[in-house]
Amino acid sequence: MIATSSHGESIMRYSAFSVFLNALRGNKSWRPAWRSPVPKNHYDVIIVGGGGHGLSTAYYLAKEFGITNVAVLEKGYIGSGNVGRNTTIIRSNYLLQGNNPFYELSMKLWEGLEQDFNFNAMVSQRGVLNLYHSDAQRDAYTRRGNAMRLHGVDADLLDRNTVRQMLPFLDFDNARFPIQGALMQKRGGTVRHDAVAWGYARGADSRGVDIIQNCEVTGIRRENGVVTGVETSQGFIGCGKLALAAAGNSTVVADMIDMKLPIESHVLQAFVSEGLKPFIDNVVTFGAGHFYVSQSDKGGLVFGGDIDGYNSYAQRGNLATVEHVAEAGVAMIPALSRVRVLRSWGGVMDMSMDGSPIIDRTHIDNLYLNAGWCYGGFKATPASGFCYAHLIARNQPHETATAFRLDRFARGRMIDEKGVGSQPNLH
Amino acid sequence: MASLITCSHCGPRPKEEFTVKGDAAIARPAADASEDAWYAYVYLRDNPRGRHKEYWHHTSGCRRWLVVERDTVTHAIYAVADAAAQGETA
Amino acid sequence: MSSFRLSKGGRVDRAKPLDFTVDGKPMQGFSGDTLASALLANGRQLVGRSFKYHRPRGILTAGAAEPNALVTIGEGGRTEANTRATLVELYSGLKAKSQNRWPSVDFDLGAVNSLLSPFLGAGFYYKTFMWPAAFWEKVYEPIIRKAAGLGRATYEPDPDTYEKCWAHCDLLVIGAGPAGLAAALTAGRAGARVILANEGFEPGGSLLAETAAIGEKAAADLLEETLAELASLPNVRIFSRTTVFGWYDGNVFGAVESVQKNTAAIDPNRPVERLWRLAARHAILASGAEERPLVFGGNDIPGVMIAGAMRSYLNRQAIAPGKSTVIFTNDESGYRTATDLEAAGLEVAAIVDSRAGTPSSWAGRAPVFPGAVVQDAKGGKALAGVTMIKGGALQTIKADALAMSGGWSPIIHLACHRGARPVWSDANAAFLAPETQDGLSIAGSAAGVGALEACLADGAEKARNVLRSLGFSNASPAFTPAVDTATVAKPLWYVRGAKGKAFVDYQNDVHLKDLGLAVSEGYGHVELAKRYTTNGMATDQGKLSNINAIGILAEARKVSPSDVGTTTFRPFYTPLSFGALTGASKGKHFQPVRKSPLHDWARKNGAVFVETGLWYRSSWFPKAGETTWRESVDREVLNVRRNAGVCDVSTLGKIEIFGKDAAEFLNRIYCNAFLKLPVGKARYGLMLREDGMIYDDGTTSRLAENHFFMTTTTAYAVGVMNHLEFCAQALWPDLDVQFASSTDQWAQIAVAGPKSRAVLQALVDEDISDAAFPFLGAREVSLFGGKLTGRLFRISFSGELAYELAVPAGYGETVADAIMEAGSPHGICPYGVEALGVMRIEKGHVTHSEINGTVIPADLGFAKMVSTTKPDFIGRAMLSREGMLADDRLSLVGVKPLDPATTFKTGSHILSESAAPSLENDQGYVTSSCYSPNLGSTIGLALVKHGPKRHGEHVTVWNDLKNEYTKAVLCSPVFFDPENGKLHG
Amino acid sequence: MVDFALLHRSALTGAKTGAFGATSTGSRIALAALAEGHVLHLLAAHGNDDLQSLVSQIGDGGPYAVRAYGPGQWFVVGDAALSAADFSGKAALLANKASIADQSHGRVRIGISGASVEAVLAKGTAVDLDRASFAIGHSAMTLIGHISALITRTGVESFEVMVLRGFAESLWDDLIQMSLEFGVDAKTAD
Repeated sequence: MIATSSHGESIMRYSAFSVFLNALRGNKSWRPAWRSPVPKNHYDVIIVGGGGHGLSTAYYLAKEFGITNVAVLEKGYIGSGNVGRNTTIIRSNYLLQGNNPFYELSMKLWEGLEQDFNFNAMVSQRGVLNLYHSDAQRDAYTRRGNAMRLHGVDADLLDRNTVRQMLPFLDFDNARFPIQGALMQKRGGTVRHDAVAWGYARGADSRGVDIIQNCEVTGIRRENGVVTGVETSQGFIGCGKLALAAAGNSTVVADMIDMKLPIESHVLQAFVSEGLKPFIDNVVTFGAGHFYVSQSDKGGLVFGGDIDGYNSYAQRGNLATVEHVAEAGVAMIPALSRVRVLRSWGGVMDMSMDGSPIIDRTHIDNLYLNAGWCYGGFKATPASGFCYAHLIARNQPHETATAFRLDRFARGRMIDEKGVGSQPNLH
Repeated sequence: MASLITCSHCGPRPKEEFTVKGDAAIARPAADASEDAWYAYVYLRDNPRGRHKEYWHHTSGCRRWLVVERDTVTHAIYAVADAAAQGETA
Repeated sequence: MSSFRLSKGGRVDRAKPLDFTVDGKPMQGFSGDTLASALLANGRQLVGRSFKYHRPRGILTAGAAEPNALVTIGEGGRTEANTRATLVELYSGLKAKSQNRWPSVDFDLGAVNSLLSPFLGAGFYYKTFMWPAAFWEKVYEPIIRKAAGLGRATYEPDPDTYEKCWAHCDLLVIGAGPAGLAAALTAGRAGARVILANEGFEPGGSLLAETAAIGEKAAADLLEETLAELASLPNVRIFSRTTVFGWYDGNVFGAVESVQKNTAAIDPNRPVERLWRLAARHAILASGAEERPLVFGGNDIPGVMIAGAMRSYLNRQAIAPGKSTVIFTNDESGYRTATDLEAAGLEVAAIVDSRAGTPSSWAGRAPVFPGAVVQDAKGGKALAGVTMIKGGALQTIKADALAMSGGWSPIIHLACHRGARPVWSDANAAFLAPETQDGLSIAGSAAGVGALEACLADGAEKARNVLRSLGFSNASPAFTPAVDTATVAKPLWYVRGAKGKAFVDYQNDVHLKDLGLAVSEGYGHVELAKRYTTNGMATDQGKLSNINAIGILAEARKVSPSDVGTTTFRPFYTPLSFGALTGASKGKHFQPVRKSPLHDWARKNGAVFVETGLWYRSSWFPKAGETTWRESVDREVLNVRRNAGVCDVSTLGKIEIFGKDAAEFLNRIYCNAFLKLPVGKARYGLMLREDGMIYDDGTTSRLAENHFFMTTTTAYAVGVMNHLEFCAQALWPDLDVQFASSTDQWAQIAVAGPKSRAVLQALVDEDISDAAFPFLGAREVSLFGGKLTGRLFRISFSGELAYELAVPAGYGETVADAIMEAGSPHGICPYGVEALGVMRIEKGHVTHSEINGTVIPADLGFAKMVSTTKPDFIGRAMLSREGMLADDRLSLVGVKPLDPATTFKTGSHILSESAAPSLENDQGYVTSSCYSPNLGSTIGLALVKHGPKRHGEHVTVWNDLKNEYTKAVLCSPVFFDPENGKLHG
Repeated sequence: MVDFALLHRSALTGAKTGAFGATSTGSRIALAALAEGHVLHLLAAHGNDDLQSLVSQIGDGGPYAVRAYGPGQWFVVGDAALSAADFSGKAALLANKASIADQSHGRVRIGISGASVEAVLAKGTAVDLDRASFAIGHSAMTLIGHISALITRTGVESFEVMVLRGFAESLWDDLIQMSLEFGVDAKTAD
């Protein structure tokens, strides 16, 4: 159960046996899940942002491409952004060719994740159901479900009776917008979000990556048109390649090199109820309002709705949106009325102009950009890291991420799942 | 933010009465402007952390488009002006 | 009643007994009891089981922070899980059930987990349950989920109602304890509009629970006088049973009022809860302070209680905590509890004070042990005694109750909802919030003030300052200044050497060692420790546990609490029901209903309605004998094409456009030309977004030189109006153009079919022959010999000779009836949106099924409509990008099955005839489809790569979801009357 | 020529009527469908925002005939239906300065009154209806719940609510629901 990592320190492999042995020893021999290293002077790759995407990028750089002289710089604690502040949903039910294979790659990585990084992130494929309430929504889901199946992704179009058998507690009898059926992806589900950050951090650390917390990037140094390193709250750190993965703060970092992005930062609220005995098995989204819900292993109903709609860097939302979400929740499940909501929080979303992400090189040769995840970044965490690592290591996009280009707007090649155009708050 | 926006015409009103559109600091280019200028107008955003101007429409009130200047971190509102008046001074 | 209820004292009304049940067992309490106090009065200490180890748990607090005493209240659709017994106002007929136990709270098999506790430390699940891979979801997770959770929610719908309100005030005072009352009185006397919100059912806060006198006056008397004066002030509103749960931007506070949670006899005319949005010019937070538990072994055994809570139960509800009580304190509060216990004739076995030196003020009987700590409490389902350590020596003290006080933490939750971070104060040994933020001040013990008199003075003083800033220059404090005589306890974060589990977060079973483990595994950051151990994630959101956890983390990390910092305070202050947040917007009232002026006309003609946005539209009009919707729709289509039909199109967006620059404005809004549209003519227009995609379409008519009438699609009516206003106000404010939405002013009726002219001519006074009123004519007409004026448009969605007649909405039904009557000899029938849809597909007319936000005009065959001569219009610039010109764009084409006996559905994808199904081979998709009774076949419109160039190509229409793979041919999207002969007929 | 009796159908014809809610006698709410006379939407031409005195001449002289809507926009309402001649006369008065959109059929007025009327409306609107800031004759376009409406104070304890015709019945139902705790008498026609 003691393995030796690439940097010579021993790390403890987690298993039922290790838990048992440690328990017998009074749980005194557990070691930190990752180190707290002093930053080196120079790294081959510096990743700005210790969230899910930054950490998974570092993990796959080390694991898949053997690039281990890597630092992940995080201004707070790791996972303090959206990977620790979301509704934990994973799915690959995307419509467009630019998105669909990428999210399916992500789903496949989720499916093998725990054994891969030896950390139980509680990947739970509970099934994701998107309810529809009109012929037009049914038709849109038919198109989407078939697009999924064209790529071998599981999808089922359920009729009203089937949905009613599965989820009898939805409002079938008194609804303003009656439920007609649902698009279901059985392989969709939930993951314990914090554990994703920790698992990737531990996996990256054990392969030699330096995870440096409380290290805020304050400037980007350039010489002769290339990036040479970053100024940070812990001093200057040099790098061969600089990879941005700053999510809601992407603009703030890009401003350091005067790069304007097709991104706005918006706040999205999410919520958790008091703990309940098993109430709802699947992830269910409402089609006649903004509401989606699942139940965590701890018993809380985790749910959310639409973004608040205005630019914000504050991790908090407004009451009107909270009410809007609750109204949709009760419209979908009348019995929720007596359930109490424990907590609301807000995450800062890097909303792109077509609702799809950017994983691309930039106008500076050794500067890479990963941004524009809107409110869909969590489910993308494995594939985002995998494809970003591929791009950084090979200098060309991974085959599933070729469409996520920064210049696609200028070229008229948007990937607009919702078809609402260049108004980020509508995506 | 924006539990209440003080409409220049109607006084303080709740967010529910408004539709928010986006960046009001960008000016629509002249018809013959370069494709780059148009691309920048349609797709690029300053997305400031701090002071920001944004279009809000008092949809369920006077139906005027307002330019709300506010802080994207503190959500403090500095100024609200009618978009047409804004256009005249810009 | 039991020996736990004292025979005298307290604020309960012994003349008003209340019957209730717990787990079916009948019990009795008094008016003035909470469920918690009534349980205690009935000798019921054990009230629940903990989350992980199923340890027996008793009532710990007397307030909102209660982590243990969670019960399920009510039955059926009124079942409420996880209700804090400490906040439930007792009522007759209340039914409570204990939770998270099986088979019973007294004998709970889940308690076996306690034995396994060494293996169930913080984060154990992250390290195991991974093998074999499939077992997590199939075996482990279901077991964990079943074991987790607290109460069980009902699936039954809630029978009760809720509502939401707004209220406005100059000053909102949050909390009706000493500081809050003083602030409200000060503001009330100054004439300000005041709202005083109080969480409990009785205002007073600590004045209710304390026996100390204020000056010459007993606390209770002072309270009574103050409340009487407040009640006499018309500018002061007291909201009882109202919890302020969130502070939002714009100085709006969210609050929830419990209206009928204190009765089993619900009045259906009133809500059970009411959500308040309180818009305050300023607020004073007077939420008090939370007394800290002490972390020692067995500190969760039923019988262990917070000292102040014990005092509250004693003084408010005359509850004896037990026969013999040990006080464990590092604060005066323990002594106050001891004083009150002894005054009530109860025994205090010992006062264990972790501080060195006996406070000189203690004059009671109980022995004091300074410099001592309780290391472990002993007992199972009830406390038996404690082990005290003094000077290294162990001593056992028998007791059935223990009061603990670890000092006080100001309740600053709300003050930190808008970004302010709490700051550690060594002087207060607590985290404080900034005393004044924009719109909010903090007063009383929430601001770190200790003594009662000082809290009164502080509330009055702070209110005076606020009022002056609000312009009430005559405001003067209602209470005189007082020196804060309270001392501040040096924190005792935990007791070393405890044998038993020392709980930090009771509900989640996080104990001292879990936090140590988190630190040693690298999760020492306060946020990581929270997430790793779940400390602070319980229903009390860390109200009791966070401060001790921070202290413990600080010691483990060898830093100060200030360096550890707090986790983030977020709404809600206490849990809030979905019902309250929803208000009346539920069931059929989830969204308002919008009805066409022809709704009742359609209903009387037998329409089947469909929800279309907020509207109800008529889908089809079944006739006797028709058994399927298709039968009705086919008949309607054939009849319109053969004779005539009437369709309600009132839901289309309608906008009156005025102004000298109206034409110029429209010319910039539409991609096609409008500047020279003649008066009396209608024109089809395509409106683009600035990114070049089609936004909406519709016809716009010029009724006068400076007056246009625009129609939009039903779905985009609201958006288009906003868009026009944006362009006029923000982009081109110099143009003289105004808009009035007139959607609701007009009943708009489509009359279509070869006989439509004959039908309409019977109503319309003017000549509407083809010569007098050709295709795209638009003008005001006189009806019924001058009785009515309407607007007539010769436009057609069906491809038939057709008109749309708009008449003032109140006359819509009359006119529709008249058309039916005039059309009766011609075989007219009403038709719905389904038949309309069939006919438009037959003609290849697009709707938002095709205009889906990703198509440009050229994609739909409208390339020639896009003006190349206009200098500017919305969307022009972005149309020249490479991707807009690319020849692999999806473009409009018709599709029909090779074998008319086969069919396909909308949403199916198009594959080349022999291509393997894959995304790479995907050629496009069917956007609309229907059965065409005129063609005797399914037909469809599709967006396909190189669509227009592929007419005649055989394809597979692929719908794997339904195992439907239809051989089909691509064709012109115009299936019917391609020469438009009928249209111009 | 079809000769047809021109029947005007009130928007609230099918709305529920009667006494609802609490059986109180003191502070009941009265809900009434008001006459569907005329509602004129006035829109000032560019640069003609200050038309207040002219606008008042468009009204029928009733005390609350003119209701401010937004900058350069007013509603002029009255109980009597206008003839085509009335209408063109008014339009001529405003020629080149403002346009009139006839909304007589597009907007519906509901009267609501009673001692608790402010408490009822506060369940819908965020506008501060306190008499000091919302005096008699004052109007505000706002949301009542999910429905936009123009609220006008017509008395110490009475308001008029003007709403789009299509939403009228929905708002009517909402107002009854909001009034239940006080008791409400809802009347659509005499």
